[in-house]
Parts: sequence; C-alpha cells; structure tokens
Amino acid sequence: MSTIPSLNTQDRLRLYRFMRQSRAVEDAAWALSSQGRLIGRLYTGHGQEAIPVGMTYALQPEDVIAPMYRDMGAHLVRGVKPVEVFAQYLGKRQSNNKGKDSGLHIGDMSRGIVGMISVLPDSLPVALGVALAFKLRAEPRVALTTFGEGSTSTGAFHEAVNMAAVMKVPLILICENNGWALSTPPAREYGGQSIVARAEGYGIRGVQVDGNDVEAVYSAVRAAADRARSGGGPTLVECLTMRMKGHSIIDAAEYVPREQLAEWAARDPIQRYRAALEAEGLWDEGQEARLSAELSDEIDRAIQEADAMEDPQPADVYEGVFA
Amino acid sequence: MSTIPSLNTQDRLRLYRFMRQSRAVEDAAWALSSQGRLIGRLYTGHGQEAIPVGMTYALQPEDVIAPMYRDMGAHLVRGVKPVEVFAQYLGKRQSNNKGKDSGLHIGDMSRGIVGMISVLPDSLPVALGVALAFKLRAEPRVALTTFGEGSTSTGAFHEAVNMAAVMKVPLILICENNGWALSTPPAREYGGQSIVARAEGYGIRGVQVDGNDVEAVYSAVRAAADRARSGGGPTLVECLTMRMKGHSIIDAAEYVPREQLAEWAARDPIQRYRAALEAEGLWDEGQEARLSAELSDEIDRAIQEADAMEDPQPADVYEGVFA
Amino acid sequence: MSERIITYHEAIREALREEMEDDARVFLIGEDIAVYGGVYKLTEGFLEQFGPERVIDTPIAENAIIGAATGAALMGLRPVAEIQFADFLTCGFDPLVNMTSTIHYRWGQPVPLVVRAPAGATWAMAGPFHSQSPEAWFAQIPGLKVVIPATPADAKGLLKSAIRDPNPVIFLEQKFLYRRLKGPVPEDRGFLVPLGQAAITRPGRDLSLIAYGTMAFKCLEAAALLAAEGIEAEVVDLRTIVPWDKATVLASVARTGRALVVSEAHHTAGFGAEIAATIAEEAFDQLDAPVRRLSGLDTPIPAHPVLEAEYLPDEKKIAAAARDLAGW
Amino acid sequence: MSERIITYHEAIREALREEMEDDARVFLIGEDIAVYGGVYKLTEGFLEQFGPERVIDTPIAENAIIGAATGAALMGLRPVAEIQFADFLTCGFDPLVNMTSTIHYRWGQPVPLVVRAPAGATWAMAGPFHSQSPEAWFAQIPGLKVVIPATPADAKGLLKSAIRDPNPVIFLEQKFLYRRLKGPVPEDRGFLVPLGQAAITRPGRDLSLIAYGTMAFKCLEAAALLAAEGIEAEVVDLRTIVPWDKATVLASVARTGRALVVSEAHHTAGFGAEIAATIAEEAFDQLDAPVRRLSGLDTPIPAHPVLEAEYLPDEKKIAAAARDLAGW
Ligand SMILES: Cc1ncc(C[n+]2csc(CCOP(=O)(O)OP(=O)(O)O)c2C)c(N)n1
Ligand SMILES: Cc1ncc(C[n+]2csc(CCOP(=O)(O)OP(=O)(O)O)c2C)c(N)n1
Ligand SMILES: [Mg+2]
Ligand SMILES: [Mg+2]
Repeated sequence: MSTIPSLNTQDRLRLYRFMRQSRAVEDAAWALSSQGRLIGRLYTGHGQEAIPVGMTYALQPEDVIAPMYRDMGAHLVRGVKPVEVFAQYLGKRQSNNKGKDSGLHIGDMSRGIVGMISVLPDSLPVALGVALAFKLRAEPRVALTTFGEGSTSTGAFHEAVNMAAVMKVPLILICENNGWALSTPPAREYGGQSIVARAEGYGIRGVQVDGNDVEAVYSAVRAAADRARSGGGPTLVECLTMRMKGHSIIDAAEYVPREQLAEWAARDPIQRYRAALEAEGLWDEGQEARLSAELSDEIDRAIQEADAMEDPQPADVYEGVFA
Repeated sequence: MSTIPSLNTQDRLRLYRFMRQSRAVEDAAWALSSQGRLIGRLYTGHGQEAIPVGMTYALQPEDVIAPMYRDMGAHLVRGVKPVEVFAQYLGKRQSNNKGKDSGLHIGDMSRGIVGMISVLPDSLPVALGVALAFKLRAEPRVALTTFGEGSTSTGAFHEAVNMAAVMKVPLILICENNGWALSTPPAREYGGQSIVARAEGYGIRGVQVDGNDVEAVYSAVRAAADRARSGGGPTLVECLTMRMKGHSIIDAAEYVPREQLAEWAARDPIQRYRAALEAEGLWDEGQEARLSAELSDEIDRAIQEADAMEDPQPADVYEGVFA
Repeated sequence: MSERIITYHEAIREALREEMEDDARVFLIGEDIAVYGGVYKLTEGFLEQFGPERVIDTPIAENAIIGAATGAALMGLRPVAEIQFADFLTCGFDPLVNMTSTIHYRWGQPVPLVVRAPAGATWAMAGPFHSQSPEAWFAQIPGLKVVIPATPADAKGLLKSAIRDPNPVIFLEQKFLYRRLKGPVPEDRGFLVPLGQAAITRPGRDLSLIAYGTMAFKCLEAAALLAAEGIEAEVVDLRTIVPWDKATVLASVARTGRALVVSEAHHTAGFGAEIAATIAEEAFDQLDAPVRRLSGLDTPIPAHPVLEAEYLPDEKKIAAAARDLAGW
Repeated sequence: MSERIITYHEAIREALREEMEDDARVFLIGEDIAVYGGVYKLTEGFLEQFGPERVIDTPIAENAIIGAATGAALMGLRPVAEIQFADFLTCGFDPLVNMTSTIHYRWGQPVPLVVRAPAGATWAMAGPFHSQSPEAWFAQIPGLKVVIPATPADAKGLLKSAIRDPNPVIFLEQKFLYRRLKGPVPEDRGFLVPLGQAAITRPGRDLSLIAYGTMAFKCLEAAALLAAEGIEAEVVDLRTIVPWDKATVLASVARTGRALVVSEAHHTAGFGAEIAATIAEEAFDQLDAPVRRLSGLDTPIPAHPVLEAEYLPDEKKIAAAARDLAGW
C-alpha cells in the first residue's frame, strides 16, 4: 500500500469550497430549470458532491477524467467556470456543446475531460481507451471514469472492466452507488452484496468507501491513482452515497422512502465536512457567510454573463459533423 | 445441499455410449469436412464430450437447453439422430436448418433445444428468457445454456447472468473452459482466477468441476437443476476441459503448446470413463468392440441416408422469413 | 362503431391493457415500467392491475431484455419489451439483428414479440440521444416487422395486431404525438389495424405526400396550408414500414403524378430513400416530376430549439417543397 | 509510377504495414490479430514486426474494442480496430452510433480511427452470420465515413487515407475479393486514394452500372458479357459510401440515360436505395428509363451454395437486368 500524503489546510478548504460551489451551481441550475429556461433535462448530484470533488482533486492535471451527469464538482475542480456551465445549460453558441448537446455533456481535452453521452455507461469503454493510450505510450498518467450502480448491469460496463483488467491499464473505476437507478433499487439491479464484490471476479483491486466523506474518497482515489501509475492496473472504487433529489428535475421520486432520505440528509457530505472543519478550528460562521456571499455573487454574474451570450444560429446545425 | 441419486449401471453405460457416439459422429464429420463435403465450417467438441453428455443427462425431458457449437453430445442425449446431424451438416432440404444455416445450429422446441447462432454467446440471454417463462408460469422446469470461457468477456454474458441473478430464474450456466478462445488463452480473456470466481459478485452459486469427468458434470448439473427447480435461482458451473482440436477444422492451432495437449490427452474423458467402468467390471473389450462396430455401422448408414436426401432448391430461399 | 376521442398515449395504454386482460401470455418487460410506470408513465397502474409477474422491471440491460423476450416468446409467451428510448435500441441491436430476426427462417420457430420504443424528435429539446428515428436499420434486417403509427386509432389497432403477430415487431411510438395528438378510437375491443396497410389520410389530386409517424401528421398540416393555396395534396400514411404497402403508394402516385416523401430520420440511407427509389422505379411512366425527399439532416439531432427546428422537417418546409413540386 | 500485381488481401496488409512504419501513432487492436494473425491472416507477422504494444489481442468484446479505440483516438493515437466479421459490428453498434460518431459534432474533438471488418457473402458457404453487408446502417449515421474498396489499389490507397483521416471510418473489406482478386498497385509509398471519389472503371455509353465492393467487380464481369452483345455498359465504382460521389454518378447517368444500381446487401433500405433515389430525383430529366436496383434478397443470407446463389446478384443476373434496361 502506498502512503497517501495527508491533505493540508489549504487543500481541505478547497475541497470544501468545491463542494459548496457545486451545490450552489446546481441549486441555481435547478431554479433556472424550474423556470423552463434550460435546454434539456436537468440531472444533479445533490448529496453526492464529495465523490466528484474528492476523486478529481486526487488526480494530477495530466490525468484524464470521463465523468457522468451528476459530477458537477469534477468539472469545477478541473477548472470549468460556472459561466461555462450555465452557457452549456442554456445551449449558447459559445458553450462547450454549442447548443448541439445539452446538460453536463462537457468534453474538453485541454482540461482532460471526456464528454459523456446519455447512453449508459458509454464513457467507460472510452476511458479504457484513454488508459490504454497512456499504457502504450508509457506515460505516468491515469484515466478515471464514474458510473452509477445501475449502469453496472450493462454489457458496456462488463466488457470495459474485464478488458481493463486483462490489459492492466491505469484506469480508476468509480461507482457512485446512490441507492437508485431512476426508480430501480440496487436489489433489482444486481444480485450480489455490492458492486465492489465483483472486483475479485475481475481480478482487480476493489475498495468500498463512504461516498459522503470527501477525504475518504480522496484517499481511496489517490491510492488507486498511485497504484495505477506504477503499473498496478485498475481499481474499482465503490462510493456509497444517496441521490437526494429525483432522477431528474421532473421526477418527484415518490418511490423513495422518506426515511431513507432523512437518514442520508443527516449525512450530507457538505454539512458533515463543514462540521469537521469547524471542529478543527479551520472554519467559522464568518467564513461561511463570506463564502455564501461570494458564491452567490459568482453564480449571479455567471448566469447573467451566460444569458447574454448569443444563441445558436440555424446555419450552425450544419457545422462540425466531420473534422 | 440436495442429495444426488447415484447413477445406476444402465445410466453409466448410457453416458459412456453417448460420449462414444458423439466422438464417432464428430470423427466422421471431420472426415467429410476434410473432403470438402460439408456446408460451412466444422467446429467440434473433441475432448469436451463429458460436458454436453453429463449435463444433458442430468436434466428432465421438459427442461430446455441452449447449447453451443461443441455440444454434439447434448443433441444426441436429446434424441437428435446422427442422420439428422449429417443432414444438417450437408445442408439438406429436410435438415433442421434446411440448408439456410449450417453447423450445429439445430433448434427444435419439440426436443427443448434452442438453436444457437454464430454471434457469441447469444444463446445466453435467450436461455434467460426461457427460464423466465418457466418462472412466470410457475413450472418446475429449468433452462441450461453453455458457453466458452472466451465468451464470458462479452456484454451479452454479463447482462444475462446479472439479470438471471436478480430475477432468480431457474437457469444453469455452463462454462466450458477449454483453455482457448480461438488463439486467445484465458489470461488474455479475463483477469480473475477463474470464471467461477465471478459467481459471488453476481450473487449466484458457483461450482467448478472437472469437465472431463462425466459423472462430476452430471452431479453438479443435477444439483444445480434441483436447486433451480426449487426456486434457488441460477448456478454457474465452470467445467475445466481442453479443446483437443483446432478452433475449427481449418485451424492447425500451432499456438497451442504440445505439452498442454499431451497432458490433457492423458485425461481424455472417454478413455477415462471406459477405464473406470472396466475397473468396476461393467465394461470389457468385447463390449467395446461391439459398440465400435455398432457405432460405425450407425454412422455409415446415417451418412448414406443423409447424403441421399434432396438438396435445397433455389426457390426455398424465399420461404420462412416470416411466420 | 362508437368512438371516443383519446390521446395517442392513452390509445397505446389501452392496447396494452386490453391485450393483457384478454391473453394471459402477454407480459411486459423493461426498465422502470412497473413501480415507476415507465418514463412516459405509459404503464402507470399496470403493476397494480397485473402484478409483478406480468409487469417486470429489469436492470439496465437492453441486450438481455431483447434476448429474454426472445426466449420467453420461444416458450409460447407474448412478451412486449419496452426500450426506454429508441436511441438505446443500439444496445440491444445484436440480438435483434442476428438472433431474434433469423430464428423462424433458420429453424422454423415463430418468435411472437413486440419491442416498443419511443422514437423521434421534437420532444422538448431532447438532443442527440433521445430523438433518433432508427427505422431504416430495422427495415434492412429481414425478419423484423416495423410499425410506426401516426394516429391514436392506429396506435391502438396496430399495437394489438403487433402483439398478436407471430413475428418480432419493432413498434416505434412517436413521442411527439404521445400527449399532443388526440383522435377518435373505436370502443370495440376487437378493433385491429392490420400490419402492412397504408392509409390515405387525406385525398388530393395534385401530388402525393408520403410519410409515416409524426411526419404523416405534419403532412396533414401541410396539406391544409396547401389547400388554402389551391393545391390539393394527397397524404399517404404508411403506418407499417415492414412490410410496407407499395400498392397504395403506387396507386396514389399514379393518380397524382408527383410524390414527396417526408421523413424525420437522417436523409442519407433513410427509409425515405426506399420509398422514393421504389416509386421512381415502378411508377416511372406515371411521374410528371422527380420524386422528392424531405428528411431530417445528416447531422446528429441537436438539442437547442433553433437548431432542432433547422434539423426537422415541419409543415412549412413540407408545404414549401410540395409547392415547388406541384409547380415543376 | 511503377506497379506490382498483388492481391486485395496483400494490398490491405501493405497499407497497414506502411502506415504503422511511417506513423508511430498507428496501432492495431482486435481479437486474435496478434499471435494468430487474424482469422484471415491479414496481420500475420505484424506482432513480430511491431510488438505487442502495437498489435493488441483483446478479449471477445466488440463494444469495448470500439470504445477503447475511441478513447485512444481522443488521446492522439490512430487506432485501427479489427472486428472479426462485419456481422459482429452489431455488438459494437452502440458506441459507434452514439459515442464515436457524435464527439466531433458535440464538442469538437476529432476521433481519428478506423474500424476494419471483412464483409459480404460468397465466402465458402458462410451463412447468415458471416456474410452480411451492413453499410446502410452506417450510412444512416452522421459522423461516420464508410469505405468499401473493390480493387487492390483502392484497398491500399483508401485504407491509407482512412487511417490518416481525422474522422472515424468504417472500412468494409470484401472477403470475397481477399484472395480472388489481383491487380496493379503502385510501388510508391505515398500513393493514396482520396475518400469520397468514385471511379469510372469502365466507360460505356448505353447504361451505367453503379456499385461498390464485390458488386463493382461483378459489374465489370457483367459489362464484359454485355459488350459481347454490343451493349456498352459504363461501370461506376463508388469506392466510398460516405461521403459518396454523387457528381460522378450523376454525370455518368447524364451520359447514358440509364442506371442500374447493384448491391449485395438486402434490398429493402439498402444503400442502393439511396443511390437510386438520388439519381431519380436529381437526374430526372436525363433518364430514358427507370432507375433499376438489383440487390441481395430480403432474407437472411443462406449457407447452402444453391440458396446463396439465389440470394446474391452475380454477373449473369446483372447482365440480364442491364439487357432489360438497355432495351427499355
Ligand atoms: C443504455 C441506457 N439505458 C437506459 C437509459 C435511461 N436511464 C438514464 S439514467 C438511468 C438510471 C441510471 O442509474 P445509475 O447508473 O444508478 O445512475 P444514477 O442516475 O443513479 O446516478 C436510466 C435507466 C440510458 N441512459 N442508457
Ligand atoms: C461476438 C463474437 N465475436 C467474435 C466471434 C468469433 N469467434 C468465434 S468462436 C471464438 C472463440 C470462442 O471462444 P470460447 O468462448 O472460449 O469458445 P470455444 O471456441 O473455446 O469453445 C471467436 C472469437 C464470434 N463468434 N462472436
Ligand atoms: Mg444510481
Ligand atoms: Mg474456449
């Protein structure tokens, strides 16, 4: 086992800020979507913020991520600005998808982000290929991809994980097990005890972590990355968490028991981390108030700026089918 | 654990005969194919005969099998006559596939056989559906399907096994791990220790057996069937064996180490069973000679009869696209 | 026959419900169709009425859904599989193409199953992965029937026929029409629409508009615009893509001498090409003008409404193309 | 330019070998391609020459092969993936349709990869699962180029262009031609055939035979038969299906006034329909006879040679249809 260098205060405050920023951006997007102002459906990562933030923070800039639709924090850590997120959500001409695709399907190789598509979990085999490229070129880089527990039922999941295991590529597989796949609970998605229980069958390392503990996620991914970088092959990291909103903004999620929500609300990754930081004297009410003001200001300006951007023109539709 | 009733002498002699018959039919087919007389490529189960014979013998007539291309013995146990096999191989008009498809792609619901296709392992999800039908109608029947270890790398394998586990359908999954998937050895197909190592991850029962021991296969499948019939869900049975010929008749299999072949030749399932029966005084040279004569006679007549059958007519091509 | 005015969506619900009530072999299988009632709430209440043995939620596994439906069909059941969006049929493409469609041809066993999937664009900015119209792929595969209804009555009558058909049928529901289109549907439980028969949904002498699904509906709107200008367009709604009703199409073109084939799928190698090529070949002598096609673009289907509008044919574009053709 | 006479198979080997020698980014990935050299022995010796890092045997996992090639292409490599038979492209269909083909349109990143697959029938009774010609599916998908060479020179020159192209290219090798067809191929390592240009492989004034792949070859044989009867058929070999060279086709039809489109894929919704519909629409005034199509049947491709012969177009059937058309 490699030893994970402990996080310094600055790192920890940044982890906290990224989670808060992620929540704030998604809250604002939720409000916009409720007003019917977004292009396409909104899917958010409410309650799961520790995973994308912790995992991305654990990587090096030259590593590549292939995140899923709930991973706002992954984009923010990678330097995607809120204004870019809103431009994307509003389908603006200068946005990442230029209005051609919607939602968090942001792809940008200059920031090492592979853009996802709706079909699940199609980023996984692509991330395998990214990791394969690193291996073929003997670069000390890793690829990381995320997927829900429901998406592990697919053939794409299996083919990619199995091939990654055989090829021993530097790939980190993050399962965000958030208790639901749309309306389907884990017991209707898989028969085993957990997703991580599959790791042994694939001959790869598997770890299960508290997905609402940002430092636990960070440490697990950091260890997986060190291992992958030194030729140890893929690691499957199962992060236990809970989807705190509906599947998308139009899903009232009546099928989710109230108690389950209440139980997990008490474990909110942001509140929990704030409490920990406060207990250690690293954070206080005043800082919290300043952060709130700062984020709300940042987001207001981002929305304004995005809103002012140009919409796509009809002729744009013809551009870019081929390189 | 259920107790498997022990096989009586008649059963044991029948198991032996079916294996011998399977080998004899495939030897004859090999000779015909070498003369260029068969329609399509020939793939055989040389060295693997204990698996299809043992597993099919362990089932009830109302159970349904979805076998693969090496499972000659499964067809014979189910009552498919050598003449039907040769008619199929010769692409005759009265054959099961009427010349439209070739090889051991025999399908016949009256005998509970689902016909396979070349794409691997596409019988597996279909067998899942057969088992689902049994469950939905609360019938005490089981479905069984076979596949090579290489075929477990596919998405189709995973989706079907996972869904079978979730639905707890009466399905027996037989992996014929014969050391090679065309030119690819197990270590290039999967990273785990074995195929059966995956069972736990799926939450189903898994057993590994000596696939060259017909009674071991019989017992494992009998137990799996009892369990499935009483609502216990799927079992994955990994049968360890060896492909003793090339992948198909045109593959000289130069990539297979001679020692591996020599090692497994010593464990030939037919010779081994014959020795066991002889040791117990249930079989002798004279019986063996009579069986040889009988089989060679049966097969000669079968080939003659099949050969005399009509070839397809051009107009036949238009028939049967739709029911 | 007495009728009610119901939505396309309700018509499909009715077809499913009646077939399940009348035939114990019929069952539903798909993702989120039971507890949730389906992403379009099409099977809401079915779990309560028919129980978990006949309304089956599956893991996310389109290949296994198609395969399992095929196996159940071989055992004499009548599965109706739902694929959440037609775009995800790609994930169950292999068993459909290679296994399900070829069984009867190869060994003579009927495979009575229906695969339902919401298809087509113009659904609230659905974007590239929730908007596709994949009928041409399936039309290329012998052994699959393909049905695309354009009215509530057809949706009901064709779905019932599809469920009773002994062959695999791909049933592409038009999500644009689900709640937007209402129409008369006969009360009679025995009401069926046979597969393979086109309908002339508006007669006209000047040119033939040939379409299916949402575009058949848009053609009617276009025909109304054209009528105001004195151009009488005949609208032919194919209803079934495989087998398709050449005779009705050719008879219409023989009468009008002009054909515009409209489809929202991508232009190149779309099913519209099959229709146009057939007309051009078999009605050569009757044509007063070239057979025109109006289709979706050869681009992914964009999310932004400005781009989507440019992508899709609509009543105005249809009317414009028809006007052009009428004046040829 | 000096030339040698080599087989179609050897031409493909050369293209792969030269591109790998000249560009370190090019690597091969697929099932049984390294140790075994591929089921058609096309990459025999490559493992020895280029090592296991550039000639990669994979598990049986077509979806992951396509996905992995896509990911590697995003990182600047130039993967050439082999799918053992085009029939198994169904298993990697989803990533091709939804992921690989849409990346550049959606977020502007080029995806330079080639998917090679042996396609087509007439391969020693290969039957329904080793004979298909799936080009029409891919032509329906915006963002994929589709190439189907009919001569050794084209096989080499087009494959080299495909590998250098910044887009995903489906390269459907014609297994019928692998070892049956020999032809001149330039020595020059820099020899390329651009994607998207058709070739007139035989000039003629009486009618145009339009085809690609094996059928382009069969059309030449048919043209020879026809010439003996005094009918001069022009043969147009598309070479690339997407993008396809309308201009050359339309110019040929403008000269001859008659077009027969030949394809071995299933008739309904095959790519032949696209060609025929386009000619009918855009060359309406120049046509002296209806555009005819001769295709494979709308049945699975049968194994027995008697049935397969009935399924497939061949030089005699082409000549018969052409004779008919010339006399129209
Ligand atoms: C192949 C495929 N099938 C179905 C869907 C529809 N779908 C979208 S999200 C979803 C649930 C995903 O659940 P999970 O993987 O657990 O991720 P979560 O939404 O819980 O984060 C489904 C079924 C899809 N996108 N892709
Ligand atoms: C989806 C798919 N990919 C590739 C092939 C080509 N192929 C035929 S048999 C085979 C090897 C199968 O190996 P295994 O599953 O171990 O079975 P075995 O032949 O050893 O009995 C391959 C790759 C195929 N039939 N289907
Ligand atoms: Mg989930
Ligand atoms: Mg094997």
